[in-house]
Amino acid sequence: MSLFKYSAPSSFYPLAGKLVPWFGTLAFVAAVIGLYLGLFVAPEDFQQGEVYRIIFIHVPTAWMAMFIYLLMAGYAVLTLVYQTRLSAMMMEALAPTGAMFTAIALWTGALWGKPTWGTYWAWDARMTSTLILLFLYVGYIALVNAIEDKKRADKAGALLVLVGSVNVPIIYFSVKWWNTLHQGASVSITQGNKMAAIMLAAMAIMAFACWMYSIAVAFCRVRAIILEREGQSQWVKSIKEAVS
Amino acid sequence: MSAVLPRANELTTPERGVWVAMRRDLRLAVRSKGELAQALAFFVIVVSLFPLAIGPESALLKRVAPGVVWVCALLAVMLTLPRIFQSDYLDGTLEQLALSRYPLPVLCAGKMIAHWLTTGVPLAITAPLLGLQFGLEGRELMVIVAGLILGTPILTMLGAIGAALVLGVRGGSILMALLVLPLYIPVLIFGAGAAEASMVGVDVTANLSLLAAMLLIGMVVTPFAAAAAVKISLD
Amino acid sequence: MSAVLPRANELTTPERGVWVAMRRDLRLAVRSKGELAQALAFFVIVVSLFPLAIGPESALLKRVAPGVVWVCALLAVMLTLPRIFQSDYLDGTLEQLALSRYPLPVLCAGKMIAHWLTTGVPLAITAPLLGLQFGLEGRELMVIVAGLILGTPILTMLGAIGAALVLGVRGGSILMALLVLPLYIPVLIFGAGAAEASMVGVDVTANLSLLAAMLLIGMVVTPFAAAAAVKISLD
Amino acid sequence: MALAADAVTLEVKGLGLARGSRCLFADLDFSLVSGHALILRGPNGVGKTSLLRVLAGLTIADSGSVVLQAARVRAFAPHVRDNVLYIGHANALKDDLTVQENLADQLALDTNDVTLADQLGALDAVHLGDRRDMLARRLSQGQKRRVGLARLRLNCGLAHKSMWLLDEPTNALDEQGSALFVETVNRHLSMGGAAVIASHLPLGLSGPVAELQMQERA
Amino acid sequence: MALAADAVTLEVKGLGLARGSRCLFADLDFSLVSGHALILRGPNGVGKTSLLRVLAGLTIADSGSVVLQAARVRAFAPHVRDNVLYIGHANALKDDLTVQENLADQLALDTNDVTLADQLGALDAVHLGDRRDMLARRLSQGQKRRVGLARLRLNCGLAHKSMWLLDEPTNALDEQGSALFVETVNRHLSMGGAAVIASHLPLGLSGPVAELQMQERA
Ligand code: HEM
Ligand SMILES: Nc1ncnc2c1ncn2[C@@H]1O[C@H](COP(=O)(O)OP(=O)(O)OP(=O)(O)O)[C@@H](O)[C@H]1O
Ligand SMILES: Nc1ncnc2c1ncn2[C@@H]1O[C@H](COP(=O)(O)OP(=O)(O)OP(=O)(O)O)[C@@H](O)[C@H]1O
Ligand SMILES: [Mg+2]
Ligand SMILES: [Mg+2]
Repeated sequence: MSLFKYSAPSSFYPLAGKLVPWFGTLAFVAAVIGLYLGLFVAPEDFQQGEVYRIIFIHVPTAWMAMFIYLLMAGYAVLTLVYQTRLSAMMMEALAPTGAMFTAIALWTGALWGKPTWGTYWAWDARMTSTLILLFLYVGYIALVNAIEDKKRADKAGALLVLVGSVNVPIIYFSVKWWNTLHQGASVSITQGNKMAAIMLAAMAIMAFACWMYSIAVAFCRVRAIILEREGQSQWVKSIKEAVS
Repeated sequence: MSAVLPRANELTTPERGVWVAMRRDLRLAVRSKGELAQALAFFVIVVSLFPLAIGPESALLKRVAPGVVWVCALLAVMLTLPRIFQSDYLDGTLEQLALSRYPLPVLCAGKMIAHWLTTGVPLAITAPLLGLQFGLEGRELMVIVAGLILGTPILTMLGAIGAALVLGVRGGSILMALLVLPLYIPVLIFGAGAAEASMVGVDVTANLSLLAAMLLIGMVVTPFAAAAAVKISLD
Repeated sequence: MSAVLPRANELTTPERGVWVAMRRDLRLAVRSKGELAQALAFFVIVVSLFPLAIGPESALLKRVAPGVVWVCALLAVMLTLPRIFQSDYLDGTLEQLALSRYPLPVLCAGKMIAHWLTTGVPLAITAPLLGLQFGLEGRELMVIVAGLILGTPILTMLGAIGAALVLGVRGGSILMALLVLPLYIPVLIFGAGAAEASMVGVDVTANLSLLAAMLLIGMVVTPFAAAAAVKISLD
Repeated sequence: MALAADAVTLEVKGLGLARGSRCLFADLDFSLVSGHALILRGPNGVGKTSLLRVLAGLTIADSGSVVLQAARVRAFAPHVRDNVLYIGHANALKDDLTVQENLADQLALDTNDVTLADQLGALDAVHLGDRRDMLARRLSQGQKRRVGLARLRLNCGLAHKSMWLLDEPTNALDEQGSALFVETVNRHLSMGGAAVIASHLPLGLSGPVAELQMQERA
Repeated sequence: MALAADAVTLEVKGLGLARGSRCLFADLDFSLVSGHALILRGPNGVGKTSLLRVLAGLTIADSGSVVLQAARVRAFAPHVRDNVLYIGHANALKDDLTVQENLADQLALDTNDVTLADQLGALDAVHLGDRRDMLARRLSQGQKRRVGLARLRLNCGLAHKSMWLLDEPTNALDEQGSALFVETVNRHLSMGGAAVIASHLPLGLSGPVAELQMQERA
């Protein structure tokens, strides 16, 4: 048992505790600025009108949906190779956030689709692969929750995410290719609405906000998980006494 | 400890038996986290597989939507059937149920209800979302939901019989599928039929009332059939 | 009885391990009567459900045939996945395999082969018959068979990992479906894609060679992944 | 004596059972009344478990009759379900429920007036008091058996299933557990119950005990 | 002496394992060499099965080390798979295969030169000779254990898995079966093997036997 393995959670717990408020406030501020720029400053889109402003939610969340899964894959490697418990906990903490962003991307996309394409859902390549990504998240969460023994749940989840991450690119391209094989009803998403600099700025800031939010939430969850897992260990007991 | 009590069977009424069996299974379903969500997730995923296999033309998809939704609901219910008796059989609980103070049909009824609450109901609630993916509209969606509400309990009840018959048989799950699917066909035809009818604007009450009739008959007969099947498997 | 023998591990080569595990599972499949027929029968029945659910227009049916056949093949394989490890896990055989002289990945490979021989192969052989029902013709049928021959082993290999991960987890079979189906999607798309292509007269080699590539990668990687999953489940 | 009212009687006449080509037992006659126990003895595979299952109505005999409380034993007949408590090799535990929940569910099948206090008392008695909120899947082999033991202890007082059919009940139990089992059966008998027990080990029951030595048949 | 060449040694140092909040054992030290047996004793739930699984590399200990044949025991390490034969509560029998086929399959995992004659001989020895073509699902509890016993008997002669880890091996066996088991272990030890056995019953092994009495920890 490497020393790191045991010291990590205990030392990480207070650290995370200190960092959470910072990331939290950053997220909040960035979100306010981003939304302000996006909803009020940015000019109206010449062809889509006001609806297009949904992009300031849609795109950042869609990005996060993908990034977070990659992040989890990274932690999965750590978990399986170095058997660090903290990485497993981080996976468990990130998964719900990733799933949420994926869901939001789907949701906003669907809402956006109605006015622009006249339908909530078209089996566009990107939509489809995002949907599948959601399935992957759900599968991971279901597995980890279903397994009673935490040690085992960690490893099993890690293995699943790893296998999944190998498939993600294959899935993405297969879907893209499948969709273009017989031209579907969907409009290509990136079709040219020239993005004003201000739009890009707003979107970038929103993306930043999402990052900060994810980190803050993940840290909160990881703290909760640590408490739950190490409930009986000495340092946790001392904390609890300190609290109460 | 040796206080004299009334023979317990005066206390063990049938309703109570239903409740005992149902509570037990519901608690188990809640305990093994996500079990409730699983039938659902399976349903959603398999439905979403079809566009990937058939192709994205919305017209075509809308055309086949009701059929696909119904077949997938049917499969989702079928996949969860082993839950009803399998683990109870393996760990010896089923023998205890059979020898309990409550008549077996009563307990089976309770188990069926629990199974329906944890599969059929969630399916019926989610079906509309999937329908939207395929471009179905309000009335069509409502008919699908109504059909599922009436149809899924029948699937559970018929399925329970099959599930009981294959207990202790290797490769049972798929053998069960073989026994059960033919019995499911009428449900499928009436249910999907109603949905199709709603799409072409034909009256749907005929189909639905047929489902309702099957449901009523099933409620009377199947608990006894399931109990008989359990007895056969236990000997 | 106490004759001095060479340490047995000199006799236990990997090939032999594959053979031992495979022979064992094949024998079991043959013994539990009809297990071979079951995946097949399920496949046939579910495919036959669709005309009942969608309606009889032959044009429509032909259009959706490849997709339906592929989805059903996928489900048939998935339903039989528990066979690979489940019973071995429950009766303690899996521990014995893990502690045997042969490395676990080798034994897993053997089990995968046995599973494919008892599911994928029969499916591929019957698929044309079902295709005929839907009005598909020679070339299209051949492409479907080719696709299944290349695709089903991938389904088995990916599925084995999922099957191993859910060992001993309640509601495992459907949880496994949750884990496995998303991973199956590329196979579905390439396989069904090839079939569709053949219908519209597009070249199919691209799709098939992609399947072949996945197959090769899978053969190298998945036995180890499956073995890892088994170890996780045994601890 | 609490149960004198409904004293239990078991009458076995000319009972015979064959499995495949092999005859396990034939023309078996014995009877059992309140307060008495019958121990089934015999080598592995002689037919003890099979006999117990016949007595419980789980298996149908090929010949002869089993009469319980003056009514013939048929599969799952009400008077059988009211009087017979059968505990086989399987423990009937749900891995995903806690020990106490498992006990409660098992009791709920026979009666509905066992207070939580009673249950916890019984769990303490079988040394599972500190495990009562642990999932059953984590119990050791012997601890799993002990849950059944707790059920038995509550049963002799409360649920009044007067005919116990027990298959190798002391398997996997340690000395202390076996002693506890013996004490429980003695209490049951003293309260007017009866028991048929298959076992390979000496049990040392007090009170009137008969032994049925079963022979391997050519 | 056949096995003197590769005498088996097991070294356990400071071994500790906790389950949930409960520490089962800590700082456990013992060692075992060819020809010796160690009996694990202790009340239900004290940690015997857990310890055996750690020794077999099936469970990972929280602290300390297990060294087998001078190499550290890790999960499924080759030298573990070459030397350890673990038989737990489960019988690893396939219901749908005959007794002989089951035995053959179990042996095939360790070696590939057991003749059918040897197998039938072993089955006769454990009184399953006339059951050899019967499906395993029909065997009685004790007969199922006896298949494992047959495997052990062949193993001490043939497959040379020198370190036996046995969990309550005499469960469900009758007197004759238990005696047979003892004789088998004695033969194994006399051939230079070693064994760790968890049991609640007196075994009466001849030859050098140590006992490890495990205590319930607060
Ligand atoms: C449920 C439906 C939808 C889903 C799941 C979805 C998914 C995604 C994803 C995953 C991305 C990030 C892709 C990347 O950056 O490579 C994205 C970006 C984008 N989406 Fe959507 N989308 C949906 C609907 C829509 C609709 C209806 C529109 C507008 C008509 C739209 C416009 C865009 C734009 C402009 C971007 C940014 C361009 C880019 O990053 O390349 N999306 N969407
Ligand atoms: N189909 C069959 N053909 C022949 N013999 C059978 C068949 N089915 C079961 N048997 C035999 O019937 C017997 C079943 O006995 P049972 O399980 O009652 O034994 P038991 O006395 O409980 O043994 P144990 O002490 O090991 O528990 C076994 O000897 C088994 O071999
Ligand atoms: N998560 C957990 N939390 C607390 N205790 C646990 C947990 N998991 C297992 N245990 C305890 O660990 C012990 C497992 O012991 P083990 O099965 O090794 O006992 P044993 O000595 O083999 O007992 P037996 O003689 O009954 O076979 C049990 O006492 C069980 O209650
Ligand atoms: Mg028996
Ligand atoms: Mg034990």
